[in-house]
Amino acid sequence: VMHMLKKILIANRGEIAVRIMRTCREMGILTLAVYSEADRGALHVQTADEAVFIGPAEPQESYLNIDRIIAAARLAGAEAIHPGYGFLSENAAFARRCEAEGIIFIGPPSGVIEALGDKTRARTMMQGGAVPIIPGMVNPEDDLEKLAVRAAEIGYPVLIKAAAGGGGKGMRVISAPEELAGAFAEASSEALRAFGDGAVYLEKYLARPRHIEIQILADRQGNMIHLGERECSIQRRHQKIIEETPSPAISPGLREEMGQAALNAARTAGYVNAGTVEFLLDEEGRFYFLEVNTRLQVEHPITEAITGLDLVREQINIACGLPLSYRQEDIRAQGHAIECRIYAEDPERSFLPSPGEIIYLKEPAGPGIRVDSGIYGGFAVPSAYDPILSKLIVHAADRRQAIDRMLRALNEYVVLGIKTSIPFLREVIGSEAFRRGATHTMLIDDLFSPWQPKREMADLACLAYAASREAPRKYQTDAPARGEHPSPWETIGNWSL
Amino acid sequence: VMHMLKKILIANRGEIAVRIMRTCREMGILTLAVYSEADRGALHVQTADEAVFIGPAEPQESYLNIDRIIAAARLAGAEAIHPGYGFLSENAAFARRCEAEGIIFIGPPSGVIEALGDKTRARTMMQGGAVPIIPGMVNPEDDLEKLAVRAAEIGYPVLIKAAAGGGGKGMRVISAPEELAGAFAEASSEALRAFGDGAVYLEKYLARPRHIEIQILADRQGNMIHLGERECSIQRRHQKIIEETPSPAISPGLREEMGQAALNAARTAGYVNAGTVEFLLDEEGRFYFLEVNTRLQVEHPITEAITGLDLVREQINIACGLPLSYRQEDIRAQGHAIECRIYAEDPERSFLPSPGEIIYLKEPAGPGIRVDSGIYGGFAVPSAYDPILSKLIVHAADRRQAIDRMLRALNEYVVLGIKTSIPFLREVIGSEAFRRGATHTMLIDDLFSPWQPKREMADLACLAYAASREAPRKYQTDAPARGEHPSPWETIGNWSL
Amino acid sequence: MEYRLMLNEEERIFTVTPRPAGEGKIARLEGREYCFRSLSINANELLLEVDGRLVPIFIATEGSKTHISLRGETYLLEDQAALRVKRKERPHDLARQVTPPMPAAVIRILVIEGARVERGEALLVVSAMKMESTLAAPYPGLVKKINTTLGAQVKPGDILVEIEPEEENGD
Amino acid sequence: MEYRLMLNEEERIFTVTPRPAGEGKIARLEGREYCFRSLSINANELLLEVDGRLVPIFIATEGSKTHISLRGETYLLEDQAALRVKRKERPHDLARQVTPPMPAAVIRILVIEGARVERGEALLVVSAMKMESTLAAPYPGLVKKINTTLGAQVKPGDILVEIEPEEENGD
Repeated sequence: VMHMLKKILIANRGEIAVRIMRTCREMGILTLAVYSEADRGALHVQTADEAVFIGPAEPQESYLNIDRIIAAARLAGAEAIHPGYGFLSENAAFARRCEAEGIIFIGPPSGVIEALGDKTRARTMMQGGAVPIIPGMVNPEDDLEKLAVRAAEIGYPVLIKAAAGGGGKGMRVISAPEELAGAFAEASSEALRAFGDGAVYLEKYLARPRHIEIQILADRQGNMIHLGERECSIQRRHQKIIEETPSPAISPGLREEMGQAALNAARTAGYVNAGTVEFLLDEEGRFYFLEVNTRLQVEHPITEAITGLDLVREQINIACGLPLSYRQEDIRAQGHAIECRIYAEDPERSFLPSPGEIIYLKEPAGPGIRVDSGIYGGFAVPSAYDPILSKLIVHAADRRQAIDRMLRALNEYVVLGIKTSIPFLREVIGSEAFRRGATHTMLIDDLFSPWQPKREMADLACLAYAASREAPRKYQTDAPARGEHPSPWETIGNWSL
Repeated sequence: VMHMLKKILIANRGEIAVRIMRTCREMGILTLAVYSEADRGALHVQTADEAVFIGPAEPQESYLNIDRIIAAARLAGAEAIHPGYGFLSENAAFARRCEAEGIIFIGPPSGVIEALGDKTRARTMMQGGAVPIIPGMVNPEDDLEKLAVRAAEIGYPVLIKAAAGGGGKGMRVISAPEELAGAFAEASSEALRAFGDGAVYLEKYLARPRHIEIQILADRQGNMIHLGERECSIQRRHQKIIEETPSPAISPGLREEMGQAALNAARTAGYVNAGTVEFLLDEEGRFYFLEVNTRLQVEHPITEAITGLDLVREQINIACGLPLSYRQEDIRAQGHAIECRIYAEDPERSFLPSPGEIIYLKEPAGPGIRVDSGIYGGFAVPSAYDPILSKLIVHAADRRQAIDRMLRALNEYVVLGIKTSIPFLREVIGSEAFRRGATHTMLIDDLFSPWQPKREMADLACLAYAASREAPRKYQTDAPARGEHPSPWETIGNWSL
Repeated sequence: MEYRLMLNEEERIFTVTPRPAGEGKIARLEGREYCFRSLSINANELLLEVDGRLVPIFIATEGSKTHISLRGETYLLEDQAALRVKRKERPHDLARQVTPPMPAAVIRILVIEGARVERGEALLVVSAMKMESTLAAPYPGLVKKINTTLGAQVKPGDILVEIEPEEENGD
Repeated sequence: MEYRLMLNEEERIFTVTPRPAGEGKIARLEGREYCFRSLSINANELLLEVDGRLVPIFIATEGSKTHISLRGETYLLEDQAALRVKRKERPHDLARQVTPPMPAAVIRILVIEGARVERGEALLVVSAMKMESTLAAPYPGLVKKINTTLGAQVKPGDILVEIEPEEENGD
């Protein structure tokens, strides 16, 4: 399989830019990074073959600035652009601009992004396509009174959502009529800031659903396959923090059914490239179409772990016009994979962002561990962007082993200098509810809000402090070859033979 | 699946001790490290729950000292011992001692180790067990004249091998009668030093065979499965440096045939626990039994990658008397895996050992990469032990992608301060012969002896030196949140927008 | 040697003395006794052995604060001596001040100097990592001074709005 | 600024000058010209940009030697000035001396002081990382002094056996 790309611009930053560059390097394709003022020292710049500075820290002036990114591609001669996730990845105007400039956009055609990007339009489209839809509005609405009427029809609780949105931005649960006005104002304002579009709509709010999504791949020749599900129920502030595959709630029969529904959705939209069809699954095993994410998902590595595929490689091949090299029957899942998102945030203070300098970093390793990281020791995490630092992915023979492996890996993970989600993730992963697989989108609100770490090792922390003050602060082992016999341990009789 | 072990002593050091401890931690089992004078600062000590000092650097006084290791287990209350590879792992006396002391030895019964440890006795045993044997002697011989007669019968070239051996120690190729005396003296002396037993024997030397081995698992209930092959043809100084699975030379039919032969061998020996049956495969597709390695192999991670199993977990479960939880038909291989062994050695000077302090270390990461490491930045690699520092394992959808991934990972791997095999591995992995899969045990001797790195980036190295002298030597990015706007790059007009 | 530490807002007082026989040290901590020794790996790593059990310690110092991470938990420690000095130096009680909860950018300013504000009234909005926070008036009063501008990078401790207190009416 | 380096035994002379217009630097190296700039990441990492292409550089200094690793290749550089001083200081030509090729332990001593040895005659055996090396006499002569003992840790540069040269007979 040969492709013709020589250089790809990665219109993103952080862990996902680094991850995309790694596959590019494996494919022999040069990588072009773009970076803002806040990212001069960022890892994605150090990972690229070339880098172009594109402006100030504010996303609008750099990673969201279409003109500058197109100019960077022109300047350095990149033939294609990979948008990663977030930023311009689901921006139809950007995809259209690439098409107009003759630059390959690694993602679906702009028309597909546009049609699926408007969540209400997408749901209207799916109603005709053998895809089960959640009860709710098909068009956005900005008249408060009309919203109140529709909310009453759907029946409280209802969810107000941004039409252009995703990732929990511009989303609020409304339990009773009197909450509607405030939630509308907040959601609309947040949506406007996040997506440049304040349009919102309502839908039925399922109290404790599971979030299940199906990964699909579609080539330009019309071939389409799905790669099974990911369960992404564990969320804080409506944002995923733990994902796993297979879902403990999905039987082979239901997987087949949801996979077919996802393929129906993709076919209805004329989908090309990698995409994700999101569903809610209720406690009775009924599932409802939510939306299609027209890009690489944050959590794609767990699908890579169990299928053995490289989704970025597949995306690039599809964008180059190559047909899929797998049929549905070639896809076989092996074992169980879990991802934890490592965010710069303080789980003790309602996940408040925690930017700043990473003083010391130690990442886990060994059997079944993958770390997709965008940071390094000494890096100053900017406050201008998403708090995601890295993703920790484990793969093991079954779910129980995967959980034990994740706990082991989280215990090995050390980030000093900023607060992270690591201690919180440890407790959620180790909880009885998660072990049982009794996961749903309200699990954290139900069981971990508010949250305080157990801090059962406070005595040890005190001893550690004392030891650090009393022990010499230098590295003490030395090459025995140099003939010295260092005694870094104060040898105590009964601890040695 | 519950087991009763609370604490395991790991009678080893370096990467394999760390790797075993990781699985123990995942299983909720405490780990007890033992360490010598040279290993006070070693990673395996930092990874364990407890550590006991057992003596001077010399292996005979520490890692090979049965009394001290048994005493350590008694002192700390370890109920089982995992021997890793090398050191006491194939020492029947040690296994027997464990049995006598009521300590679980995580490996086969001492009688099996003893029977298979004597390579000539093992081959004699296999002759009756539907396992094809390479032409050669069945008993060791120390009379030079008798050896000369036997060599002539087998036909030159012949191989002289240590009866107690493994890992290339005490092994020499003899092309003509006049080389016999010298090779005998050397091989016997080396075998005596390495295994405490100087006995040697002769066998037919196949010029360019592939080294193929089959991983097996056998429980105490008599269930036995194989996990497919590993090809370990790429060797330097008769020691493996690159392994892969599946082998490019093995068809499904041949895999089945060799798998059955391996199970026959294991059954003949009454094998229990994880083991590896080694074969040579000639250019005509005929295979010959070499020996059984009665322990975890260095290269076991590539089998873990494609089968999804954790072999150390399986070993522990079997040692606890649990039956296998997989049948042969449950074992399905996915994708392709390659391992490179990272040795402390100088590939430009015939792989001369290169112990010393690691000044700076950066390990590869990301999709499909596993690093099993026994080192860290600042660690002084002792000269008393095996030069293995770590193992780099990649897993990808097919062999081509695995090769590209390995090259990417080797390029990311930085070890400063000591010489390593990394630059050499890059060239072997990237060579046309390896890409073609035309691998055999003489490939390095044929194509890479002697070897000099290409050093095509000498100009860049000069610029790097100049830059390091002229750039300030401190970290320069700073948290933008602190309101500073650092300019670490000297901005040049045409490199930024 | 006596240690007086604040460990995540909780005071800890303990003593460390040499072991009477043999090497190592004894710590006495709220009635419990620990025997420990340690090995320094590098400036940020320490291997601690407590009553025979090994614990890898990761440690970083930032001014008077020490971050310690062990077995996946993190602790913030502050020496009492250093703390007392710092407390004296602190000019305001931050809980009563308009200051951001995290390093952030100012994205909206909702009041002008001279305005009268009620307790809880929104003064400005800051944003970090795509999360917005509204800063409200901690007490009723007159807005004396706004110390920031739109788009400015601000951090905890920066007093963004100064308010002259007034009598709270009712409630 | 002129640089004179030994790069893996090969001399390299080049100049680095500031860029006439704009920032960055120009290096002239054996008729080729490179435009470059760099970013320091930490004491051992450097991001080099050469003619618009980025190259992560890993660098470590050991006395007068600098180890550089880039894109999987490693280089050893030595500044000529430092080298000249060092050469003057070096008391012996090591190629003519009995010294181990790597840090190792002495496992066998095969001669005694006062013995006469031929060129190539085995003097002692050292072992490192399970690999044995035999050290042989570099020229014929009388064994004047043995500077090591069985089991000793030795390293390149240590003169283990001193030999008083004699006339080589024949060959």
